[in-house]
Amino acid sequence: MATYHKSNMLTDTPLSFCPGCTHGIAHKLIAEVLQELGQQGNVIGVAPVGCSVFAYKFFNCDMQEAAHGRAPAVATGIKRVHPDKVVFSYQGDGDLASIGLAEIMHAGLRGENITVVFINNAIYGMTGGQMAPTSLIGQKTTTSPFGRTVERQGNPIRMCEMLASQDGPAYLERVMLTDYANVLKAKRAIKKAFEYQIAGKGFSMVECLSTCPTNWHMTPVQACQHIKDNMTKIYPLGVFKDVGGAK
Amino acid sequence: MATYHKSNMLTDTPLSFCPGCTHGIAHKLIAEVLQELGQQGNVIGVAPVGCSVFAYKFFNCDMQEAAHGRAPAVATGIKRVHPDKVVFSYQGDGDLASIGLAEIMHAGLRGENITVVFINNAIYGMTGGQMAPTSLIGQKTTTSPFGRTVERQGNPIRMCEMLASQDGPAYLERVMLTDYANVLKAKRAIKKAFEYQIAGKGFSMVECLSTCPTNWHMTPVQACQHIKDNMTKIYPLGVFKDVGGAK
Amino acid sequence: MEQGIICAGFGGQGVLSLGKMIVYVAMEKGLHVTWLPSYGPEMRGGTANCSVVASTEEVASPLVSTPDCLIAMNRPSLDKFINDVVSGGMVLINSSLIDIKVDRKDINVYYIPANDLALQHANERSSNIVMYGAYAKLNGNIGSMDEFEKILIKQFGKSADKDKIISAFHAGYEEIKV
Amino acid sequence: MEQGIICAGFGGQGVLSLGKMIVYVAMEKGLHVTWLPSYGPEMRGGTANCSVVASTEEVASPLVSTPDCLIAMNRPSLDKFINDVVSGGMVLINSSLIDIKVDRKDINVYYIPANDLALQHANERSSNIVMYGAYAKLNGNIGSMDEFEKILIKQFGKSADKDKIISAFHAGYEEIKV
Amino acid sequence: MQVKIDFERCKGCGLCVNACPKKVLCIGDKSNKGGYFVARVDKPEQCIGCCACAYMCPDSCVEVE
Amino acid sequence: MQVKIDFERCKGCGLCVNACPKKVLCIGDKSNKGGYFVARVDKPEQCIGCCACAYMCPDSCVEVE
Amino acid sequence: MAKKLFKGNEALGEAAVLGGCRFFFGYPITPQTELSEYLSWRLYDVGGTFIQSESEVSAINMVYGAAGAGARALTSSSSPGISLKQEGISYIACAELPCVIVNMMRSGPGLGGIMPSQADYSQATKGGGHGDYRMLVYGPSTIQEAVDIMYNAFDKAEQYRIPVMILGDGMLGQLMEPVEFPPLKQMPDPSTKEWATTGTHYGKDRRIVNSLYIVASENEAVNIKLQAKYDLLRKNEVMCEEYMCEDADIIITAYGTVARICKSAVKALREKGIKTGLIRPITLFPFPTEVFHKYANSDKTKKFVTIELSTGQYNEDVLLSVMGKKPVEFYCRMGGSVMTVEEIVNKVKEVY
Amino acid sequence: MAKKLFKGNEALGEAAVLGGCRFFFGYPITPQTELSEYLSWRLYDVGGTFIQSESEVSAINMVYGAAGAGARALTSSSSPGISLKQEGISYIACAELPCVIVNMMRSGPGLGGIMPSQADYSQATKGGGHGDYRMLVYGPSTIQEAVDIMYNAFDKAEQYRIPVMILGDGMLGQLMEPVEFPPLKQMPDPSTKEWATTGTHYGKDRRIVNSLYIVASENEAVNIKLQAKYDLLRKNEVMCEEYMCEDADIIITAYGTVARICKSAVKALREKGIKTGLIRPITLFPFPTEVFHKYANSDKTKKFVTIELSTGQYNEDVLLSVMGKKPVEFYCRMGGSVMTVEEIVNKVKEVY
Ligand SMILES: Cc1ncc(C[n+]2csc(CCOP(=O)(O)OP(=O)(O)O)c2C)c(N)n1
Ligand SMILES: Cc1ncc(C[n+]2csc(CCOP(=O)(O)OP(=O)(O)O)c2C)c(N)n1
Ligand code: SF4
Ligand code: SF4
Ligand code: SF4
Ligand code: SF4
Ligand code: SF4
Ligand code: SF4
Ligand SMILES: [Mg+2]
Ligand SMILES: [Mg+2]
Repeated sequence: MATYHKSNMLTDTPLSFCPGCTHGIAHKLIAEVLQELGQQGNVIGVAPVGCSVFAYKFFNCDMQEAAHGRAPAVATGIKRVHPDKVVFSYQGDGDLASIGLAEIMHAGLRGENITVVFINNAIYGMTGGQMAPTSLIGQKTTTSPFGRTVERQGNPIRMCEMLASQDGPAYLERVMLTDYANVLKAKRAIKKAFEYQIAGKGFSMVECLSTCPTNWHMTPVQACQHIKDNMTKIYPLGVFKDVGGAK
Repeated sequence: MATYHKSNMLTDTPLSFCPGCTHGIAHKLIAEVLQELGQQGNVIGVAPVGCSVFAYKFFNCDMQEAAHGRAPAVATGIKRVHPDKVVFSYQGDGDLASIGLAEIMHAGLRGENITVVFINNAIYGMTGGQMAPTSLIGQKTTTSPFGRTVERQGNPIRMCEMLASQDGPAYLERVMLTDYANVLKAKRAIKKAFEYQIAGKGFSMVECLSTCPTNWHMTPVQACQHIKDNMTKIYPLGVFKDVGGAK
Repeated sequence: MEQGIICAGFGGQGVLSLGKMIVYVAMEKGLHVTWLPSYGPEMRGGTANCSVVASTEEVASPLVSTPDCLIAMNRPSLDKFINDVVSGGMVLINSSLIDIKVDRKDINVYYIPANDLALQHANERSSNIVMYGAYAKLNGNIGSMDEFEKILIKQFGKSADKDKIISAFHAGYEEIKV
Repeated sequence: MEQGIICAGFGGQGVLSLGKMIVYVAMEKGLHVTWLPSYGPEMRGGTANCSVVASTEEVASPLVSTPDCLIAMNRPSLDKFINDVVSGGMVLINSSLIDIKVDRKDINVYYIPANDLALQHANERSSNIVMYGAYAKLNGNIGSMDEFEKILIKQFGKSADKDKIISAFHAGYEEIKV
Repeated sequence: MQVKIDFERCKGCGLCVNACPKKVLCIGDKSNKGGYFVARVDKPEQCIGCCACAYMCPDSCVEVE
Repeated sequence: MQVKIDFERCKGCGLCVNACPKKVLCIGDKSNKGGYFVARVDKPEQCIGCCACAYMCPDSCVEVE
Repeated sequence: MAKKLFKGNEALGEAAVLGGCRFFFGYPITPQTELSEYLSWRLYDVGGTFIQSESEVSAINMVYGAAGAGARALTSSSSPGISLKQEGISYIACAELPCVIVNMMRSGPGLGGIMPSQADYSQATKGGGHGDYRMLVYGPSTIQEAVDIMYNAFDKAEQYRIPVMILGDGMLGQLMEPVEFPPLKQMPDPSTKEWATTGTHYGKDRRIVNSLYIVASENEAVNIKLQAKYDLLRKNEVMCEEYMCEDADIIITAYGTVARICKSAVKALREKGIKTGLIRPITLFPFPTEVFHKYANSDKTKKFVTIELSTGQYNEDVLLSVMGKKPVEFYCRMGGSVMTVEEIVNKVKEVY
Repeated sequence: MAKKLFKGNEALGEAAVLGGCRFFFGYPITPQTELSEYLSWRLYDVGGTFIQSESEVSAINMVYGAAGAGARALTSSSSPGISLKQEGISYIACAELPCVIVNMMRSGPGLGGIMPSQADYSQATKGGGHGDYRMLVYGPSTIQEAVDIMYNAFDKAEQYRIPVMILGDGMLGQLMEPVEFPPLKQMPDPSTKEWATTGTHYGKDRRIVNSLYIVASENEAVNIKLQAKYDLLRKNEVMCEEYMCEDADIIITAYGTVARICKSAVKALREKGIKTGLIRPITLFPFPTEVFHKYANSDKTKKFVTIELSTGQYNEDVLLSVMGKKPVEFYCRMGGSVMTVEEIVNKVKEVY
């Protein structure tokens, strides 16, 4: 029998996410991992523009708010100044895979020694449900009102695969925040990512398939099921890169 | 026995490239292919910012000069207005793989029905020899004066591989402009790329390993040899994606 | 005549459409109207509100900073706006969720148990319709009961719950004794 | 005293370093100096030039639009700048590559077969050194022959061709008969 | 074993309810200041202390002890 | 077979010279207005008309007929 | 035609379509997103193209491409997104391409907030991008006016081959008002534009869309040409509302939604016996300098009062127009806070 | 110390290092590339960091990160690249981060040319990015002055927590002049900055670098704070050279390299008996308004003549300072063309 307490790497400020949004789960996993790794007072985080724009209110460490898509550049600037601190960015799919694609890819190519937690919810949550580069084919959003088609809106982007096509990243894994077992897996992945950073192995990213009950127009429980049933078909879970013992 | 005449898809304006720069070969291959495909009066080209910034002076068709890195976006705008015209962009490695990375990747993901000729010369030629994202490890440039290292300047970027990791592109090939046989291969690749566009198959790109004798500080002949000996190790030639008969 | 209205409540209580329906009534009447919602992430889970202006003249400012009429669907909304209501103005309070009384003496306050009446006549989501009815009763200068009802039917004519919704409207209307 | 100089020629003829060496001489002399190159893609394969100003006072404008002295290493450069030279100014012409004569009567023109002398005394690339020698002879107010030679030695002291280069310098110096 | 839910923090999303293998939790009929119907410990005695509920709660309002 | 080189367009890069399997071409000692020493057809009789030179010339100054 | 209740953003989208726009390239941002959401289906109705681009930078360059190809192309964003477009706008201005750009300003600087602001005034009118260029900039104050301006914006853009900017704020974008729409125009055939890259040209008459002029004299010639165009705009395109100015002792000046609040203030002040008027520029570039001259030189006018949602950006143009002839008082709110009618009334009473 | 002959771009790089800069993030562009090339090895000498970023957008955001983390970070570019940085600059200004940005202006608009220009003046001084923010903007005219300014720029930036821009042009960047360098300063330890994210904080005293203020009143408070800072700059940081103005009938005004040409013109005009002076602002924001007031109010001064490499961007500030008290004549060149001494002399004679 286990016990569970809110992590001390989260502040007491109530999260600003909608009910049942798994952004919240991602937040607490990061907090728990940092706590377990004993990194209190050793972390700088970077918040993106997106529903997690207020991340700086929630993580109990030094934080910088980045311009939309530029979190990897901001994190790079920070990490170069404080190479011995743990630096992470937290980014949505619009932020990371659309406007900020060049920044994340080049941070990966540089092997920048940071950890990125990438929340793929296949939608622009913050701005009210527009299509994301990761939106599924067929998905109706406010800017793909007839459902996304390859012809009209192009193909969903696969970030783990894209980063894995290059040298630079040390660790890439895709997980989902849908149920207890998978949340535990996600936590292990996030922990490994941070451990790699602490060991100086370079760029690590964990892509979390995450829900947006509000803009998917589903209940939180349905939304989790939707990830399992549909999202994982396009975004298979697994480790895409792991340099293992190598630096 | 063959005959050879300057293509009528090139203007008479002398090219602005340095002596022996294979940008010139890429230019004429495109011109020859368009001529052979009978596309005179049916083409709109997009010139980048880079040594080929004056491409609009050389190609004998309608041309638009794009902002640095944005040629794929400009070409997208054009193609959507004139879907029945052949639209191509011509871009250097700084232009396409550094500042314009998001634009090329998203054009590829959209399966934008355009052809991109990508000149990878592992250097910023135009601005006088700075490091490019494609510069080789060990390569000395004016901004990697001690030679590029993975630690300091990160890893060379592989664009064909990156695009091939995603759905969208129809045809991706890497060639080199170093000798007669390879130039003929390059021509075939460029031809195929344009043929795919004309057939409506979507995004095609030919990456040309190209010389920069001036900033590599080599003779043109040495520069060609350098590609064969060194560049192809990091940038292997070949077809990275070919949807073939499929649309 | 110019009336500035603020409708405010939780996101999900339908305050934006409540405001919009009032606008439609005023528009039909030939009045000049504007409708301005609060917008952006503020809406997420939190409170929502809109400013409505109905006027016999062209509406200059659509921003209602000192409302003639406040419709408060929950406690935070009441707290936020109550002091801005003009002297002599009216306040409609959803007393199902707001258990305090307003102590300003210079305004007319009406307590409507909107959630209770909604549940009774239609469903939880119709509390805004109850308030709409109450507002209709108090604002004959914006439109008659029929005119308010007409707009309601336009909005919900095709809904399976049409009749229930109209009944909720009337419940609100009747709740006000003038 | 203020002298504005333009050195111009093909990229590769060393006109920029020629200008720079003159600047060093003037600097040693305690004069105020500026050196401004043409820059950018214009240089690619095309022509290059630089503006040099040497002055007893602080240099106001470093841009030489009307040179007191023009050193033209090839034909396009001569054509480009010859009309801007001030009346009474001097022009040094590389007659190895420029086969025409200047027909302005208000300026002093000197023809130096710089490429030929360079080949004779050192190598093709030293034509700028020959011109440097010629300039030295004509501009005692900027520095003495020794002072010019000192700068040359500073630049090429470690070169294997040091002696040849100095010899090219003297050839240019001697070529001017004043 | 005790499961506690932070009444004011809870948003009534139901993820904890769904996660609990023992159906210990349910959504109650009381709403908090945010207007949310808060999750409630319905059958505390069934709890096996697996923490599934706590892990799944996006708002960190479940404590298990 | 005739190989012609455009004197003013040529930049003397030597790629044609290098490409020719028959050593037909060489860099001459005459420079053009651009200051380049221009390639020259040295042994026209050896030419087999393979067009390697023409294909390799970046400045399209070689014509083969 | 009957008036319809329309949200500002959506009304602008509809007016663009009616005005012949068939291409939209944009990236979501509050408080203008409804414009693109609207066009995401509306453009399909009329056979147009809607692309949600990967970024604002990409969007403006798609506009560059489409406009250069002869189409009527629109993009829309809000402050931070517009900042990202500055390079592209400078390119479009220099290449003399017609297009329309909407900026629904939000409060800044930085990420700021999403409430109304006018703090991108200098950026819009004086060139936030590099180089000496201008846009034709409109600052509508009602949705009907925004619709009318948008409806004609492409005509103006093509007439002058210039980017047109419509400068609004969240209030204008989010507001609903009854509005009357004009009839549908078709997009002119690109091939009727003698400068557009339609892909049909070969050889001598091929067309080049460009902003590179490496020779200074050529680049200067282009700039001289642009300046001549801007002078033409100053001559022909000024739009300005003068409201109760003739007999006014005090003239308030403001633009956009703020001017609406000022109008209420003018009424309130006149009720209190203070003769107040309002100068409301509708074009922000070209600026209605002449109108200010007229009143600055009139004996009647005692004072001007500038009201804006920025710290004097608009007031600079007022000062440059009044040129010291009369005192100019100033009142502003910042960061998304909007002044009330009472504040303006008080300010005027204070300086009266 | 002996003077060394240095290229402007490289001298700026050296001065940055001497002034304590240890981080550079930038992207190549003519005519400033030598600055980054120089720093690519020079920063390693002093244990610093040089990153050639993937773009200008990325560069300015790396600066944001590094500056927020307490370091002295520099970026450098030229006009089109600076346009791309506008969003980032606005963020930096709002988050009150100290940093230095160099803009070696080239001619525009669009891709334009690479020759000298001053057409980014409004962008630099009035906010090319969104929102009401300012930078401390210097316009040095000699390499020595540029070096001295750069050497102290980080101190100023940190004192006011503000981005500092050094505005030059290709002429300044490419020019070589003898220059004297001050001694090496070390970068202050980030941990001495009570606002920097050094990663050592946890819980209550953790630090947040931010520009998001979703509540209008909070966003307004930030703006009020920023404006107070700008007023302080206006009070304390104005720098201006007055050259032979006391007895001048005509006062030329110009900044940067153009002012050097004007100085030659002043000398030439005085030789011709025309009493001319020069006002040369060294800070462009804050603008030396008082200096202009002084001469505008003096009976001696008859006229001002503004000379610039843009179409009146700088002149707007001159006009706003002279405020109609004396005539202001104007002469400019554009697109990379630079006026000669003779042109200025002729202009002054013409209006004399
Ligand atoms: C430059 C810029 N462009 C656009 C926006 C508006 N914007 C805010 S968040 C967002 C997208 C958010 O989507 P995502 O990154 O997927 O995060 P989510 O909200 O889904 O978690 C956008 C487009 C902005 N703030 N800045
Ligand atoms: C926004 C912007 N940034 C930078 C530049 C400067 N610039 C011009 S070309 C170039 C790089 C050219 O390199 P590449 O794309 O590899 O082309 P190449 O010259 O090697 O053919 C750069 C950085 C610019 N013109 N615009
Ligand atoms: S909008 Fe979607 S992603 Fe954003 S907080 Fe709500 S549910 Fe989560
Ligand atoms: S600089 Fe290099 S890439 Fe550019 S033209 Fe010269 S050789 Fe070719
Ligand atoms: S700890 Fe496990 S058994 Fe107990 S309530 Fe939570 S999920 Fe149910
Ligand atoms: S998961 Fe958390 S927020 Fe959701 S209902 Fe359960 S306790 Fe409440
Ligand atoms: S055609 Fe062939 S053989 Fe003849 S010159 Fe050219 S390369 Fe040599
Ligand atoms: S390849 Fe062409 S340019 Fe080069 S030397 Fe031969 S002919 Fe001349
Ligand atoms: Mg998302
Ligand atoms: Mg390159």
